[in-house]
Amino acid sequence: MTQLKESDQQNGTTKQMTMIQAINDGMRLMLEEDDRTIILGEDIGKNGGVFRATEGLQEKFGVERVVDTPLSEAGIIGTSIGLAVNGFRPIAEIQFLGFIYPAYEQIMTHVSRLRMRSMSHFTVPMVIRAPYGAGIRAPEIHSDSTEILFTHMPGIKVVCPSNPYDAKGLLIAAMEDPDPVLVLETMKNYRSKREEVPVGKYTVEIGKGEIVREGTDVTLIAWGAMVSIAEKAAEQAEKKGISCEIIDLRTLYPIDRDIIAQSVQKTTRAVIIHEAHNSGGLGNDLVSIINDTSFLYLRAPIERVTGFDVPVPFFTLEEHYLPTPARVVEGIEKVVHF
Amino acid sequence: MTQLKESDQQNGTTKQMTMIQAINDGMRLMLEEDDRTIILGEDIGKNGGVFRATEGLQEKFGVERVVDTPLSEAGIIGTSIGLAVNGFRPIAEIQFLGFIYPAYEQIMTHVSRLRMRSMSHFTVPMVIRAPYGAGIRAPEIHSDSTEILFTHMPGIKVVCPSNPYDAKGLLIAAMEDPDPVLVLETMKNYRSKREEVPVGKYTVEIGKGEIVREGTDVTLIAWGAMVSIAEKAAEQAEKKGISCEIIDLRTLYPIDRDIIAQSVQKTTRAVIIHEAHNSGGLGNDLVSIINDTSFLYLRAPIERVTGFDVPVPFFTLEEHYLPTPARVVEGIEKVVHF
Amino acid sequence: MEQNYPMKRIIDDQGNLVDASFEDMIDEKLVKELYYNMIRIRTYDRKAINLQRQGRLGTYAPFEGQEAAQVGSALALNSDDWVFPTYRDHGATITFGKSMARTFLYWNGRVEGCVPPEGKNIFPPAVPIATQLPHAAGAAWAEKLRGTRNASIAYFGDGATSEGDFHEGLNFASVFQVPVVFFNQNNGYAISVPIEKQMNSATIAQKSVAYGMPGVRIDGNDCLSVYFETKKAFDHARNGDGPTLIEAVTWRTGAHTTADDPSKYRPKEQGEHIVDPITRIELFMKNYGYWDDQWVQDIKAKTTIEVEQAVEEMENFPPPNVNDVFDHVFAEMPTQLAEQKEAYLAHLERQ
Amino acid sequence: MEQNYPMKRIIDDQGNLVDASFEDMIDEKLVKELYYNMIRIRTYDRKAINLQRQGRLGTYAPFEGQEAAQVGSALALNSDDWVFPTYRDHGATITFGKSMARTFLYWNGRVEGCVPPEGKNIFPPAVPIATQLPHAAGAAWAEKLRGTRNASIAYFGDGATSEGDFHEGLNFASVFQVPVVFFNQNNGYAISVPIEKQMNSATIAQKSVAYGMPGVRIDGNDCLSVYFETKKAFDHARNGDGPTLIEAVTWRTGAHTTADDPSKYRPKEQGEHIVDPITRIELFMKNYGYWDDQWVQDIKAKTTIEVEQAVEEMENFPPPNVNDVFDHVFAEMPTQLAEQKEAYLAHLERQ
Ligand SMILES: Cc1ncc(C[n+]2csc(CCOP(=O)(O)OP(=O)(O)O)c2C)c(N)n1
Ligand SMILES: Cc1ncc(C[n+]2csc(CCOP(=O)(O)OP(=O)(O)O)c2C)c(N)n1
Ligand SMILES: [Mg+2]
Ligand SMILES: [Mg+2]
Repeated sequence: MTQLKESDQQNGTTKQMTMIQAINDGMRLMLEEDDRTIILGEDIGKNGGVFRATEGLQEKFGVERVVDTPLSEAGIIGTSIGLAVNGFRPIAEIQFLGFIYPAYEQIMTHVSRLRMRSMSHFTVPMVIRAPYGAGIRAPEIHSDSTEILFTHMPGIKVVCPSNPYDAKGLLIAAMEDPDPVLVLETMKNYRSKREEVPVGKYTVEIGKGEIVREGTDVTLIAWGAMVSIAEKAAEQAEKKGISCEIIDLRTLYPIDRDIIAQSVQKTTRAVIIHEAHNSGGLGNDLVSIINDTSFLYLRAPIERVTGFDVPVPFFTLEEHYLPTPARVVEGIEKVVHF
Repeated sequence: MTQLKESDQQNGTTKQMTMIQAINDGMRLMLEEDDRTIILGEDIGKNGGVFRATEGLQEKFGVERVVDTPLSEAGIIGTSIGLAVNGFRPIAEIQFLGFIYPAYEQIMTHVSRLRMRSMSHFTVPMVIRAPYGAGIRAPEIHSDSTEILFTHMPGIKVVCPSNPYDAKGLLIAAMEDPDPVLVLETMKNYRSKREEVPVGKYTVEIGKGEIVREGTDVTLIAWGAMVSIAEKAAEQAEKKGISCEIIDLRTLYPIDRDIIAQSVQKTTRAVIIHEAHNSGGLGNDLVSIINDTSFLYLRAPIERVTGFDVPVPFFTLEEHYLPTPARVVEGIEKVVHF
Repeated sequence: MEQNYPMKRIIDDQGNLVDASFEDMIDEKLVKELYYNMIRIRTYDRKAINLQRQGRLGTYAPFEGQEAAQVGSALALNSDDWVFPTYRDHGATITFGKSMARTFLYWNGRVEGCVPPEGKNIFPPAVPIATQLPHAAGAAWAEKLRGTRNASIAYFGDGATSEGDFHEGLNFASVFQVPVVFFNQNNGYAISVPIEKQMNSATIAQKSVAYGMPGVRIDGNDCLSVYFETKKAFDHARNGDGPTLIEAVTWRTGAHTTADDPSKYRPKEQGEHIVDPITRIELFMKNYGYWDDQWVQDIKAKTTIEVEQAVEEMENFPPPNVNDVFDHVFAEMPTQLAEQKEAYLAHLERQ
Repeated sequence: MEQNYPMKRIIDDQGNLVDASFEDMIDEKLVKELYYNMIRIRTYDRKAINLQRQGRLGTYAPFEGQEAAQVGSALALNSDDWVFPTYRDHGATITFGKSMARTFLYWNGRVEGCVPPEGKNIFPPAVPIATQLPHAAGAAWAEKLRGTRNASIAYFGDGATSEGDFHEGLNFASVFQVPVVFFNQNNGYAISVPIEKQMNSATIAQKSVAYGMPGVRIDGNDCLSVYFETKKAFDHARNGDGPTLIEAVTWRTGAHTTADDPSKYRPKEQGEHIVDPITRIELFMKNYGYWDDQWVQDIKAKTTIEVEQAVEEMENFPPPNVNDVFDHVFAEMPTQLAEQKEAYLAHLERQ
C-alpha cells in the first residue's frame, strides 16, 4: 500500500499478513493498549470466530474481555450500547452482515442517535464488525451487501477496507473514534492476499478514499471486493488503449467527495462498481456527488456496474449476480465511446 | 384528481373523504369483498388505530379479522408471513414507520425473499401499512422517512400516496397484488384535505407516477407530504416567471422512469424533493435515472432539496429539517439560472 | 402459576399494615419521603396535562395512578445507579433527581429535555418499546466489570414484555449475572390493548422462570412494598447475585397520552375499585401516626411553587437553536454535513 | 425448576422399556417405521458429508446424533401439516416427504433445493436463526381460522431460544392459541457456544412458563418418547388447546457444519457417554422381539440404493439457469428489472 512507510519495511517492523490476520492484529493491539476494549460476539471466544478474526484473543485476554454471547444480535448491540455509554469501548462482531437485521432497531434508533438525543451527554464509541459480500460460495443469506442501510443513518460511520493494510488501520481508527463505526469486512478478501503490514499501531483516516491506480480516461470507483474487479477491468481496458484511474473509496460514510471530484474532473468519465443492488445502492449517491461537483466536466453519462435488483442468488448463480471484469470493461467502453 | 371519472361524480358514487377516511374505506371494501383479508396491528381493534385508520372495522368484521396483536412488530410481520403463505391476505399495520425496525429482519429476509427462495412455490401477498414522515409535531422517533430501506430490498414494492384518491386506489392495488407491498402513509396528509373519492372499488396502478402540474422550465419530483411543498414552490416560482412541472412519484419501487425521463427531457432541468436524509436518500436514485435516460438533455446539475444528514430533530426544530417551499424555490432558481 | 407469584403487599387498601415483618424497617423519614415525592410528581403530572390542554405543551404521557410504583422504586436507588426510563417514567426520574423544567422541555419537543443533571445517570426516555432493557443490562455489566456496587434499573410496561428486546435483555442479564433490576409497571394496558391480549401468562413475574432469575409480583400501588422489594432486588444485584424481574401491578388512571381517549377501549368500571396510591399511603399515615397536617400543607405549598417555577423555567428557556439540528450528530462534523449546515444557515439569512 | 421438567423417556440407554404406560401403543409397524427412517436419513447424512469432502457438495450441516428427534417428530405429523425446518432438519423433512435429491441440491447452492413436493407444506430452511417460529404460528393461525385440524411444527435449536423471534413467536402462538408445536432440539451447542453460556435457565422446557403454555422435556435420543410426546402435542393443538413447547435433549455427534471443527471448543469426552439413538432403538428391538435380520439387511440395501439414486439425480439435474436469478423476484417483472435481465443476457451472449 502506498501508505506503508519505507522505514517500516526496512527496520523489520512489518509482517506479512492476510486481511483477517491484520484485523486480528488490530484487535489484539487495542486489547493490549486500552483496557476499555471489550469484544462481544457469537463464537468469538474459544472458537476464535467463524472466520478466525478473534483467534487466540480470548486465550490471551480472558473471558471477560473477549466474550461469547448468546445468539442474539439485538442483545449484542443493545448491551454494547450500555457498555459504551458506561465507559467501555465495545467491538461487536456480527457473524455475517446478513444477520445484522435483528439488531437494526438498536443501531438505527440508539447507536446512531444517542449522541444527538442527549446533546452529546451520552455517546456510543463502539465498533461493529461484519463480514459481508458474495463470491465465496457461502450458503444462502450469508452474502448480503447492504451498506446503504447504514450510510442512510446519521450518526454512524461506515468503512470498508479492501486490503490488509487498510483493514488494520481503519479498524484502529474506528476503535479510537468517539462515535460508532461499522466496519464492513469483505469476506472475499479475508485471505485473498498477503501484504506487509506494520506490526505496531497506525491508523488510516476515516473519510478518505485512495487512488489505487492512476489513469486519464475514466475514473472507476469501487470498494471492498470490487476493487480487484476494477483492477482487472483496468488491465483489460489498458490493452484496448483506455487508461483507468481507480478510487478505492474505503469509507462509505462520510464519503470523500474531493477525491471523486478531482479524479472525475480530470478523466471526465466515471464507472461505479458495487455488489449491492442497483436500486437504492450507494452508487446512486456517487452519481449525485459527481452531478453536484463535476457536472460541466462530464463527457458521458456515468455508468453503474452493480448487483442486480434481485436477492443475492444461491451460490451456483452468484457469479451471475456479481459485477465481473467483463461487465466493467463494457461499462468503461460505453462511457469512453459515448 | 385527474383519474376521478366524471361519471363517478355525476351519479353520486363519490364521497368527500380525507386520506385517512379513504384508507379506512379501502380496507372496509376489501374486508367485505375478499374473506381472505385480515388486518393485524397494535391498537387497531376497539381503538380503531392511533390515527383511526381502522375505525369501526373490528365492530363490523369481528375480532378474528381485525386483530389487536401483542406489541411486537416482528411477531406481526412474522405471523403475517405464515398467514399469507397459507391462504390469507394480511394487512399489517405498523403504528409508525419509526417502529418498523424490530420487524426489519422479517421483511428483509422473508417477506421480500420467500418467492425467490422457493421459486414462486411460496408467495407472500401481504400489505404493510405505515404512517410516516415529519411535520405533525409528534414526539421524537415518530417522524422517520426511511423509504430507501425498503426500495433497496428486491421483492417488495413501495407506494406512497399523497392524496385521498391515490391512497384508496393504491391500497386496493396493493391488496390485490400477488407480492408484498409497503404502503407509506404520509401522516401530514391524513387530514389535510378532503376530496371526492369513489365509494366503489378502483385501483391506482402501482409503478406509475402522475404529472400533477404541467410546466416547461423545470421538473419537480416529489411524493407524500412533499408534493404540496412542491406545489407551493411552483406557485412562488411562477410569480418569478418560472414554469414548473410536478411529478407525484406515488410508487417508490418500481419507479416510473418513463414519466421522469419524458418530463426532464422536456424541461431540461430537475429538482428532487424528499424529506429523507440526503445521503442514501431516494433522490440519488432519481439522479441516476436522469443520468441514465436524459444526460444529453440536462442544462444544469440536478438539485436535491431534502432532509439533512441528521436524525429527524425534536418537533420544535423539525421545520428546520424539512424541505420548505422557500428552499425548493432556491433550488429551482439555481437550476434555472445555472 | 399465579399461586407461585402471589401479589405481595405491606399495606392494604385501607392503609393497614398487613405484613408485620416490615414494621421495624418503616420509619417516619421513609414514609414522609415517599409521600412527599408522590405529591411532587402528581402535582407535576396534573400541571403538565393542564399545560397541554392550554397548548403550552406537546402531547404528554401522564402517569397518574402509578406514583407509588415510580417513587417507591426510585427512592430505592443509590445516587450512582443507572436509570433507564420510558416516556411514562418521569415520575421516577424526577424523584431520582431529574429537573422538572427539563422534563417539561422534553414534552415540549425540546431535545434539551433529554439531558440529565451532571452526575446523574439517567438515560433519555426509551421511545421504541423495550429497547432500553439491553442498555440497562449493558450499563450494569460495565459496573460489574469495574467491580463497583452500582446497578441499573430498567423501567418498562406490560406491553413491552411482548417485544424481542425484553427477552434478549433479560437473557443477557441472566447469562452474565449483571446487577440490573427489571422493573415492570403492569398497568393493565398497552395503549388500548389489555394484558389478556398481550400475553397468555397469568403474571409477568413468572416470565423470570425463562431466565432462571428471581421474579416477584408486588402491589405496585403500595409504595412501601415497592420500595422494599426494589431495595431487596438492588441488594441482590449489588452483592453479585444478578438480575431480578419485578412486576408492580398498578393502574394508569388517565389516558395513554393526551392524544388518547381511554373511554374508547376501557370499561368505565374497570379501575373504579382501585384505591389511589396516594390515598393509600395517606390512610396508612393516619392509621399509624405519621400524619402531620402542617407538614402536609407545607410540602403541598412548596411543591406547587416548585412546579410553577419549573413551568416558568421551561417557558423562559432560550428558544430552540437551529445549530442543534446539526451539532450533535458526530463529535466532529463531517464536511458534507458542515456544508449542509452552512448552506441552510445562509438560506435562513436570506429569508 | 429442573425437577418440574424431568426428562421423559420410554426406553433407556440399554433399550429397556422404562415407561410401561406406553407398552400398548408400541407396535411393530411403528418401531420399524422409526428404525427405517433413522437408517434412511443417517445414510443420507453420511453420504452428504462424503460428497462434501470430495468437493461434490457445498458446506453441509450434518445432523448425526439427532435422528431420533427428527424422525420421531416427523412421523407424528399428518400429511397436511406444516413444517418449518432449520438448515439442520432435513432429517425431519426427508422423513416427512422431501426429496433427497432436492435436499442435496440445496446443499449444492441450488435454489431448486428449497422447493417441496407438491402438496407438502415444507418451508425453505430457516437460515436466520429463530425467524421461522412466527411463520409457524402464522400458518397455524390460518388453519385455525379455516377450522381445519391441521397444525404446524417449528424446528429450532437451543441457540435459537436467545433470539427475540423465539419469544415473539411463542407469545403470539399462546395469545391466539394456535395449533403449533415448537420443537426444540437441544443439542447442547450453538456452533461453539455451550448451552450454559446461552441461557441461565436449567431447561428450555421451563421457558414455556412465560407463555402459559405446556412445556415438556424429553430424551430426544429416544425415538419413541419423541414420537409419542410430539403426537400428544399435536393432538392438543388439533383439539384447539393451543401450542406446546417440546425440548428434546439430544447431541450433535459431528461438526456444526463441514466448515467447523468441534475439537476447538468441545471436550472430546463430552459426548462419549451418549448412546447413539439408532443403537438405542436397535437394542430395544432386540430386547422386545422386533429385530429381524433379513428385514434390516433389506432396508439398508434399499436405502443405500435410494441415496445413490438421489446423488445421481442431483448430479444429473439440469444446470443452474441464469434466468432464475431474475424470474422469481416478483410475479410480474418490473420494467427496470426486465431491462437489467435483458442487458445481462445480451452481455453473456457477447462473451
Ligand atoms: C417498537 C414500538 N412499537 C410501538 C410503539 C407505539 N407505542 C407507544 S406506547 C405503546 C404501548 C406501551 O405499553 P406498555 O409497555 O404497557 O407501557 P405503558 O404505555 O402502559 O406505560 C405503544 C404500542 C412504540 N413506541 N415502539
Ligand atoms: C440471526 C442469525 N445469527 C447468526 C447466525 C449464524 N449461525 C448459524 S447456525 C448458528 C448456531 C445455531 O445454534 P442452535 O440454534 O443451537 O442450532 P444448531 O446449529 O445447534 O442445530 C449460528 C450462530 C444465523 N444463521 N442467524
Ligand atoms: Mg401498560
Ligand atoms: Mg444447538
